[in-house]
Amino acid sequence: MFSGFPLFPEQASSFAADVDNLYFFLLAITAFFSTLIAGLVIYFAIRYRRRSEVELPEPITGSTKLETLWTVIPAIIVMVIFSWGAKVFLSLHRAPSDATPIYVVGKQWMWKLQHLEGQREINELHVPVGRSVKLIMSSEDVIHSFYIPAFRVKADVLPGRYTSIWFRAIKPGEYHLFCAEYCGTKHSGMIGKVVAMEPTAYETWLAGGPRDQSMTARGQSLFQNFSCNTCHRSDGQGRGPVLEGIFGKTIALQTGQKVIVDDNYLRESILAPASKVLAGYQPVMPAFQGLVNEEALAQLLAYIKSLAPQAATLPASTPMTPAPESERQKSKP
Amino acid sequence: MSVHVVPLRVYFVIFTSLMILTAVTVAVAYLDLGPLNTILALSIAVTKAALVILYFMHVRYSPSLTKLVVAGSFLWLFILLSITMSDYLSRGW
Amino acid sequence: MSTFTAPTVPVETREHYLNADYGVRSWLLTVDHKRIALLYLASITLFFFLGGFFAVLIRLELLTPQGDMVQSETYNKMFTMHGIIMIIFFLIPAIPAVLGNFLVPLMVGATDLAFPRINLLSWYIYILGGIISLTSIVVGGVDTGWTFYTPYSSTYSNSYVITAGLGIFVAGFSSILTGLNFIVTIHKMRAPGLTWFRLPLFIWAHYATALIQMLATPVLAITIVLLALERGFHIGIFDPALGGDPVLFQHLFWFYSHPAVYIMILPGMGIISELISCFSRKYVFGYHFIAFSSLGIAVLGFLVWGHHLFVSGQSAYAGLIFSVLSFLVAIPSAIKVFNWTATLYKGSISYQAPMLYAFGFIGLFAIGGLTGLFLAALGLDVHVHDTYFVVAHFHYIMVGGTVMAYLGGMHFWWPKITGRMYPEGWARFSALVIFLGFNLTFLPQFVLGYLGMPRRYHAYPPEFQVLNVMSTAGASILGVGYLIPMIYFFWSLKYGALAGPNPWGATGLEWRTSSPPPTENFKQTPVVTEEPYEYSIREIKVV
Amino acid sequence: MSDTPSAAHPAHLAHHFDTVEQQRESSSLGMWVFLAQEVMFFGGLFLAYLVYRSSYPAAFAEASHHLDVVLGGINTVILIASSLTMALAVYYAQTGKRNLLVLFLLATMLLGLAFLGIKAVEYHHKYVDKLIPGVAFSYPGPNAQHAQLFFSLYFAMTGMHALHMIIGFGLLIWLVNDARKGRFTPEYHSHIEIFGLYWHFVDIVWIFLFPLLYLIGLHDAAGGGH
Repeated sequence: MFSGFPLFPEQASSFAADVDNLYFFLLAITAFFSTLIAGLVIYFAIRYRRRSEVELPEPITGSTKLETLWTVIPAIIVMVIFSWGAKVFLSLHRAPSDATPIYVVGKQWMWKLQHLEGQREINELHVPVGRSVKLIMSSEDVIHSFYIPAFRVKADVLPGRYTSIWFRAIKPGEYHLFCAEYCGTKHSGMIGKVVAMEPTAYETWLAGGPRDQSMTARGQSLFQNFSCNTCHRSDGQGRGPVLEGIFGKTIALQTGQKVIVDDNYLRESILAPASKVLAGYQPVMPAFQGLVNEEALAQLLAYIKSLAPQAATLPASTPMTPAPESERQKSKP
Repeated sequence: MSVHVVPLRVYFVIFTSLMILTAVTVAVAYLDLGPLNTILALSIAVTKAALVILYFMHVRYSPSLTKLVVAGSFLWLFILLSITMSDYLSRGW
Repeated sequence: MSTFTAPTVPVETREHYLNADYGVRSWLLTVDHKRIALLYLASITLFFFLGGFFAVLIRLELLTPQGDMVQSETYNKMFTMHGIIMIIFFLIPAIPAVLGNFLVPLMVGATDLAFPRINLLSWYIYILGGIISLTSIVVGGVDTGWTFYTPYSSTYSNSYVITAGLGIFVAGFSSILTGLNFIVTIHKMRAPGLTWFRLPLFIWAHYATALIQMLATPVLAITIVLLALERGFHIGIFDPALGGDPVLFQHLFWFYSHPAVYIMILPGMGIISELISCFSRKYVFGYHFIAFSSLGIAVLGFLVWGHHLFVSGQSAYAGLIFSVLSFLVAIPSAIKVFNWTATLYKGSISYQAPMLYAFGFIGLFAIGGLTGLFLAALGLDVHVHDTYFVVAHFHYIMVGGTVMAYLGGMHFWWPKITGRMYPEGWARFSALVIFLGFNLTFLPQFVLGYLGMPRRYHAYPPEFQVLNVMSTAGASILGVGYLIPMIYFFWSLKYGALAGPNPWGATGLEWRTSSPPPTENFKQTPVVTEEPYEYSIREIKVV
Repeated sequence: MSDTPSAAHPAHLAHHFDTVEQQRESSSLGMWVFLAQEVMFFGGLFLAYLVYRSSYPAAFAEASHHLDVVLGGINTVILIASSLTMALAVYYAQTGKRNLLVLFLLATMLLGLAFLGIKAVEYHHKYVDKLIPGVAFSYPGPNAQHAQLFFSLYFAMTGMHALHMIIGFGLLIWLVNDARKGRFTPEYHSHIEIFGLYWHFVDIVWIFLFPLLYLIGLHDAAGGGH
């Protein structure tokens, strides 16, 4: 039991060192001030112990100089800590644009992960070392929280919304994956491991797994099954807006409000389309809430995001290559 | 609350102005003024509430402690609403 | 050093609030704030040991990584019940309802609180809330954690969420009524000459606490109502399927629950100001700064709840705002700790048990407060949120701070409440045991937290076992430490030395009446002429 | 208001207060602090409304067409009238006219009852239109989920307000027969004043509920009603 229990977590992501430096800085401040106060208390307690029952100390009531001292100094210190903490947080908040997206679905008591290339994993995540990875996460039921201590990253996984984190592994190895938000009976069972591999090993692992259709291909077949393409035509004549290249653009809504087309906007426009209708279009699209599960939604998003603006190369007239019949059944939600 | 007895006339004047304001707020609601609708509706509601507080609840004639409690409660309501909205308004950024 | 003569006070008649009336009716229908305080003391202690029992079960469960003592459902119910009972039924009412109820009228020179019948009603509401929560345990327990996050609590949990919620809803009104009583009493019923800046700092702290109780508790009440509507009648306010937002529940919940942690700590700070000043026989250093720090904590405490939501889907921009405000709220607490330490300078310090608890409080609260800075720093909170680091932080504040202050206050005012002295030797011993047991329990949890062990885990990876075993060992020492005062307090009722009106030579109106005080507190309303914490008065007339 | 020349301790002065003045100010401050707590209680509901209306403005405006503006308007008038009768009741308590006090208390009860009656009618309409959120909710418009959210808030807010009206109604019954027994004199009528504050507070809540729930959809559609 006593053999080698760790006292400090591994630093396995680019982000880990920044967090740990801030941690050591705060540890130093805590050590300094608690020893300062404890030391003063003990010293005064001994130095000014009550010698006799009749002794009455001098009537010192305070000194504004000291008060301002220990108001201003803590104020400065906490502001330094705040800005350092904010800097570290903001580097985590915005994922680099070249990060490879992986779609995560939290479900009561397991993690389901989908790589763009089609690889599917349960409670395990294989990531290449040295490349930044962005996790786009949502939950099927309650709130979970995707937490990798060795990478120092954590974000709650909410039902009805996408949240995301990103990281860049720097050290190959296997690291703990925990669910950090209480989610019911087997909350402590909803754990797994994140395997950081050298890029070459990662490629072989990626190729080796069961050959699955890539997410974009699945998304495309779903796009047809739900007959989205009848309204969302790439030539713009359909009743729905053109989806080619729409991801990331800032669009104006009917109410005149400006919105960036991000994962959450696409999700909401699929599940409850009439809430944020694009200017110039009617709220005629049916709500797909309850008709599309989380995996299918992720595949649709992957497909929509893959529609590059130069859609002209794909003449609207040629019909989409119909996916083979067998494929169609499997992907029906 | 004070020993100060408010003359009857004040009550009826306040009552009629409340009625007028109600009519105004309903009438204005039928015009399409975009975001101004909500602002107008709320400011009319705030004036009506102020009239009720100052005259019907005698806060105008009450000690300043009562005024402080009234102001404090609306300030705390504002804290709850405004800081939470800072989260919802900045979700897209 | 001029000389100090302990105030000589003639021994007065034996008629006081305890022997003024006998029988169950005299207790259950009393409107005397002192008797209501004792009713609260009994019920508080019961809930403290019940919550402590669940804590022991949790620590036993965490001895082994596999979590093989109880099933995970039971474990989830155990930590939920530990949370609910300790917070709602012990920490929030403890100091205000027991020591506050007893001392606020005495310290302001009044015969009773402004609304005595509402005070008794507040105890009955507390008991009703307690009974409802106990039934929710007996019939099957609730397994949502004391935070009741939706959608687990509203849709997916199949435990007694609404019963437990109703218990908390009812107990919340008891806290509101106590707060209301204190605000009106402190404003309207101060003795002649007792201006705001002659009030003891105990009163300032309870005034600030009452403000928080009044303005924060109702938001918890409406949150529980909405949760019950959603769970009971499917009127979906937070239901994501309808476009509702579970994060809105968290906003509403923490808008109450963060100020609630200041409801728990502020009264403790009030006690510490009294103890430090009395046992170093000196003015409190920077009286005005401590008084306004209490109010500052109460006000700023309402602006910072979002630091519980840094990783829960709240926008980064709101995270920055809450992080700045959370750092600002740390400053008044720092001012208080520095002022207490400065009060000791050039004092005449004696080491009686209450003072040992005060020393313990300053040390542990300093660590608790400073670890709070880790959690307020955005970048760090991402790593340590919902881990044992957070558990250790709030236990340092709640157990290291509030419980230490509560025990210190109980020892300090025990002679005034019962007219008997507690055994000094045992008291110092138990203070030491509690201090050691506490540190052994919760220091390892900081390390566990940074290692990444999440909260509320029934089973954990084996490499965390050693630290968990140390923590459980500490918890057993702590448990024993809490039992000792329980024993000698009862013992002192019969065998304790008779305590005069002012055994410690303390200042404050409560020491200028007999111990235990008569039902009407003072023979005639005392007139206050001197500044607070004035130790140079020769003789104090019993009023 | 001259202090009663009789015993230094008039009958209605509680033992722990020194003067009648102190007792009345304490009870008034107590009530105002209680109302501050009520403001925060309803504040939670208004927060939910604010958050969801800012997220789904179109759905809320569209769903609010299903509320009957006429009935809402009448209710607003009734409640403001009941505030007037309550204020007059306080006035007549201060000037010691017992039967006018009883009369206006009864008037306030009547208006409160009328308000609750109309509220019941409105709830029935929603029941008939199957707009009660939960299992039996069916909504013709485009985004039914967000509309159900609106109706959840509608029932939560107006339901909590109606509950406070019912509590007020119960207190009024108790006050009326106390007033009939002549318990309230110009020197001691704080019960009436205190209740007046509570009643006006409930009226103020409705003053905000009415525009926020009923009037937000009138401008764009063809007008109120179904």
